[in-house]
Amino acid sequence: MQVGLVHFLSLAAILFGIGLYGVLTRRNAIGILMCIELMFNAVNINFITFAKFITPEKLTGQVFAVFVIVIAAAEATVGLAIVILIYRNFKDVFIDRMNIMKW
Amino acid sequence: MLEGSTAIAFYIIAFVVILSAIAVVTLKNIFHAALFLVLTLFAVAALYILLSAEFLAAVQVLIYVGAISILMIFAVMLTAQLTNYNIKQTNEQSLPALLISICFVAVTIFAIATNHKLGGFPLAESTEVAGSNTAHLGQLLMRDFILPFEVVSVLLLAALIGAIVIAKRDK
Amino acid sequence: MESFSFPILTLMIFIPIIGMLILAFLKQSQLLAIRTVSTVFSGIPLVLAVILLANYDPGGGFQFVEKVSWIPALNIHYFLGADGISVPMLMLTALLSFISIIASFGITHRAKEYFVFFLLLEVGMMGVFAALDFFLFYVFWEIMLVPMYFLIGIWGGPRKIYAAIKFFLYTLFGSIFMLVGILILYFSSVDPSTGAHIYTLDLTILAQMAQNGNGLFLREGLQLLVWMFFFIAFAIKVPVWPFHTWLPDAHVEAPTAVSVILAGVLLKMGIYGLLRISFPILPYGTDYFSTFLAVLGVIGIIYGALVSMAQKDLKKLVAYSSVSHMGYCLLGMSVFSHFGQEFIVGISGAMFQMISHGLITGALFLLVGVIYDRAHTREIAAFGGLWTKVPVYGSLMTFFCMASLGLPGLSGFISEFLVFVGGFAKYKVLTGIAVLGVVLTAGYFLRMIQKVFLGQFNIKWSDLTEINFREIFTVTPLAILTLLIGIYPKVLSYMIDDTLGDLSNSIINGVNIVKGILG
Amino acid sequence: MNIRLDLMIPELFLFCWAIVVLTADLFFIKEKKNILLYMSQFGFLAAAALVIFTPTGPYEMAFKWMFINDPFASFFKIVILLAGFMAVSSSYEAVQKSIEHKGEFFGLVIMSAVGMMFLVSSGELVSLYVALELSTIPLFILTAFQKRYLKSSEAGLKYLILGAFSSALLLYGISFMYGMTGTTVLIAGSINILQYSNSMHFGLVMALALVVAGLGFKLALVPFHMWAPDVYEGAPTPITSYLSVASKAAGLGALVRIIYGFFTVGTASDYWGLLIAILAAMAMIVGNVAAILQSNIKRMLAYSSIAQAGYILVGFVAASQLGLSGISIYIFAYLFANMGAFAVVVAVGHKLNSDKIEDYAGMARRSPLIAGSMTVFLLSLAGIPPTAGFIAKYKVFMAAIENGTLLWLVMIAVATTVVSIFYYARVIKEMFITEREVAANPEGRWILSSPITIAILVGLLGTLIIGIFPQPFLELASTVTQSFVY
Repeated sequence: MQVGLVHFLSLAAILFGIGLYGVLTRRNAIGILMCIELMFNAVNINFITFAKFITPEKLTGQVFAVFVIVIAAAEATVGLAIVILIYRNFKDVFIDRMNIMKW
Repeated sequence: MLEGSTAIAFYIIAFVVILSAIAVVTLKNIFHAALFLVLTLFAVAALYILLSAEFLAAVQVLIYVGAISILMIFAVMLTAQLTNYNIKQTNEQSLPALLISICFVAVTIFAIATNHKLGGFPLAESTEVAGSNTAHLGQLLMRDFILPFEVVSVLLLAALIGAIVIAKRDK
Repeated sequence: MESFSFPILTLMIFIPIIGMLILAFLKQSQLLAIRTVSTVFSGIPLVLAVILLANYDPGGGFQFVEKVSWIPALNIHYFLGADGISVPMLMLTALLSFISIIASFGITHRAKEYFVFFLLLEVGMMGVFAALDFFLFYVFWEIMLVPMYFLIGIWGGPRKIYAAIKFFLYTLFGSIFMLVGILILYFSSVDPSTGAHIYTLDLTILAQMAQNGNGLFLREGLQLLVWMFFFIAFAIKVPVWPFHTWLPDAHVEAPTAVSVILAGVLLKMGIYGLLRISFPILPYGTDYFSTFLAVLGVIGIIYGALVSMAQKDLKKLVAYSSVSHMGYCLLGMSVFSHFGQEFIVGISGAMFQMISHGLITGALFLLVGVIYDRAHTREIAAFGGLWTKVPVYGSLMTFFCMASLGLPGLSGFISEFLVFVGGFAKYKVLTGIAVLGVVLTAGYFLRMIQKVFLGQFNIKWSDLTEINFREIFTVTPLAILTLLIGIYPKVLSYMIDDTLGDLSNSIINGVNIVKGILG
Repeated sequence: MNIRLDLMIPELFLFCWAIVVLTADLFFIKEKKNILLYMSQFGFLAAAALVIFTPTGPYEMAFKWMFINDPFASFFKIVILLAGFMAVSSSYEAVQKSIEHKGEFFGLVIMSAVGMMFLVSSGELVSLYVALELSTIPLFILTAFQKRYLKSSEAGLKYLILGAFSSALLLYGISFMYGMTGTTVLIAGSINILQYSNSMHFGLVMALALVVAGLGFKLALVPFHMWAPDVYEGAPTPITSYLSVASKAAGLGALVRIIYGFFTVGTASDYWGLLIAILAAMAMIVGNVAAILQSNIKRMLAYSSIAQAGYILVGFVAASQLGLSGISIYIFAYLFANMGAFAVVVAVGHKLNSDKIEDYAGMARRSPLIAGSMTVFLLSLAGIPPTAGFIAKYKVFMAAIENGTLLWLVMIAVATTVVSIFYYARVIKEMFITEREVAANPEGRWILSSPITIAILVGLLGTLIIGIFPQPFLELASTVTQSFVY
């Protein structure tokens, strides 16, 4: 039993796909943010896999993953701040209105 | 290539990642979904260890599990009275969304596999990560990637200011 | 080229802008000042046009040339010049603009804006007739759209907004095709003598290139495509049937003076564009489509005349008669073949028709405006026996109707005669049908005169006042010129004959070369 | 490694200036906070001046490929800074009325501009991504800045979610770009690909699709545009204008860097031309048709800017010197016209408390300056001479026709231009032709604050000067593209 590049990348693709499904179907803003975090994780798996299999001597992919994590944290913070603002001022988290697939 | 017990570990972790991720996107109770998100993130951290990225695994646990998910759970609980079980958490487009996602995954995996077969990924001869990878990473961040590092610090400052202004209760 | 150091064309084009600026500082209520300023600043171009005419040398090719590099990055020049085709048009534009300004003294609602837009319109019109760079031509062509949109939209009749936007969209639709054609031309242009790519939009160089047939300028199919692009733009402006549907709406809704400009100048731009651009630059395409042009022209003549007959509204009648009359221009121009002399006859017929239609129809619109101001209706059936009441008005109206239907001795006759002589050499059947149009024209004009001025006097109009001095003043110059050209056509033909001769030669060369190369 | 901090002086200055503005906020009492606006105006102008004096060239790099100060970057920086200047200038009324935290407002606008400046300068994926996020995260916050308006908060959240989602797509694509080349430097990557040019590059095409989708969301290209009207409507109007110009310009800069820098070799270059051409056609059609249906002027301008992005992409597809300089001049023209139009929307919105197009009725009487300027801006957006928009459209169409195979795209562009006249003319009609008096505004003439008047006048002058004397701007635009080789 061997596990190589393609296995990791496929796992990342599946995770990304699951996140995509969630973004398209969730109606709660927080729920969508959680699904987006799944997608970011898929991206990071990709980066770290490539860092190991393509450039083990340089680790650029790992550096990239660090930045992605930090920025994901910043985005989540701002997003939740807005959610809280909306909840406090308007008593609502847009369960009905946050709908990505609304064209 | 990973072989033997690490390969088995990969499959177990992959199984956990996929199942818990599916739980995150499908569970009706948003609080439970958030808990499964934590599980997914832990599993991904384990995956990082398999990929000899110990530092990243630690970062994953500290920032993702420790900060982001907790923040999410906090927000979920704060708005809990609105997120009761009677409200539907998904829209009516789950079927097209499912199709889109499955197509996306299929195409992506096909492209990856084909690309790999045709030699599109310039694989390194050895997958042994050189030296102590945490120290190496630190050097990279502080030397080659100092500019994005500084830009990210500006970004964090902006996000901080913004989050405070937005979430602050005005008189 | 004769050197004429004084930048007369630039002044003619841009002097109205000074008027606009002065107007901008006047108050809406200072009607007298507004009128004076606009009269003066449309009068100066008229004076300049007379000077232009006096200094014009018929055999001298392009004169009064001004060429300054404008956008070197795109090889575009500020390039003005006038030849036998543009000088009469500039004269006509200056005259009709001046007359229209005077005829607009009745406008009191938002008068300041009205005259600002009118002067801007004059800038665009003058520019189109003087530009010798295609880019510049296009810029002026488009500049006219905006003031025209406002003039119809603000001061028009009940359906003004519909008419204004319809005019805008139609014309823009055409001109944007022209833009694509311009760009294709730009990339196809080569040096006339060496055949190397030069990327120019200089109309004189482009024409020369076509005449030399250098490097088979524009591949055959592309030339036809570009020709169609230009044709759509010009045909909408003319308007050629079936692109004419904007015209009745615009004419009926527009205020009197705007109708005058529309009929007298704007419609001519289409014909002018064909003569200035399509014919010399795309001779092969013109030859290829000449029968098509003739057929559309004849359809226009007959269709316009028939629809005119059915009109109950005086202004609509005149508007549709324009469609019919512009058909003569097309027919005259389409005599496009190796018979050199007939071509010149036909095309000078078209030139004559442009000028005389501008004079006559302009005057007719003014006169329709005169009666509308008094009666507040334009319905033909509402009048009757007006001759006894307003004899001066009646005789002026009759005079111009006679001119329009081609009474010998007046300018309309000359132009139609030339068109038929030229046309008969190539299209015997079509010209025969077109002659029928003259009969129809006579029919609807005579019927109109009979219904309005003769017969039982409608006592409803017993306090109708006679045409006043200002109104007579506006139509008199038009009447004199109509008569002058009718009696002594050489006043016009001496200006245009040489230019048309050159044009004809160059086109025949161009066609023969292309045909020779294509086998 | 050569660290040329002198190349980054404008960015460093602007960041410090953001801190200065944030700090100054503490020292001014509520009534004096207008000073912050003037300070921000100064900051943008000073930074623009610094950009002009900073050495530029294809190899003027600091931190290797992470910061390239080529003429292309300088040009986009000028655009971004001018857009920032005009957005700040037009925010006077909005800030007075509905913005609580003024220092943070201006500070975040400036920081976002810093991010955009880094974005257009980066030739490396890590710095590109980080800069992209620095430019957008402050915008999420700024969109939600009118805390008392539900629409604003809703728009902020929607923008954030779409922004994060598109970042994920973009990053996924970037990860494959990295995986296939082993480097995050764009130029080095494209060289590495050449070594494997015998393969079919499935991964490359997939990466391309993901990157285009990710950036497509940021640029509001059809079909990734559905967030734009809601966000444009909900955001404070000055921020809307900033979004529609600065962030679009910066995103476009990033798209040019990635596509022209990376995807120019191998089989991928065969695909992106058609892909982007289709995106351009869809943007022009959908944007223009949807704009007709709008009754809110902000939404109308949102759809109009979706369409404008389509016209810019026409120049992009041409993939030539002419095309790139066409893009540059188009952005410049779009900057003045769109910022000007939004400044007018701010002014009118402030006076009438309405963004409805029908409430523009009779504007010509109330303020000839506003009505006349708005007319010029709209005509420029529609591409009628003698405005900047005409020169820009001319240049872009020119590039596409030179290409030879894009006549179909030009015909679509031309046809949709005619459609666009329909809705632009509707606003002009309301302002000039409709004579219904609006009771909400009994006062006769309007007097505007000086900053917003400056914004409108800058827009007006820019639009007319580029329209009538385009030569220097065309020269500038052609120097911009010299660092790209085809």
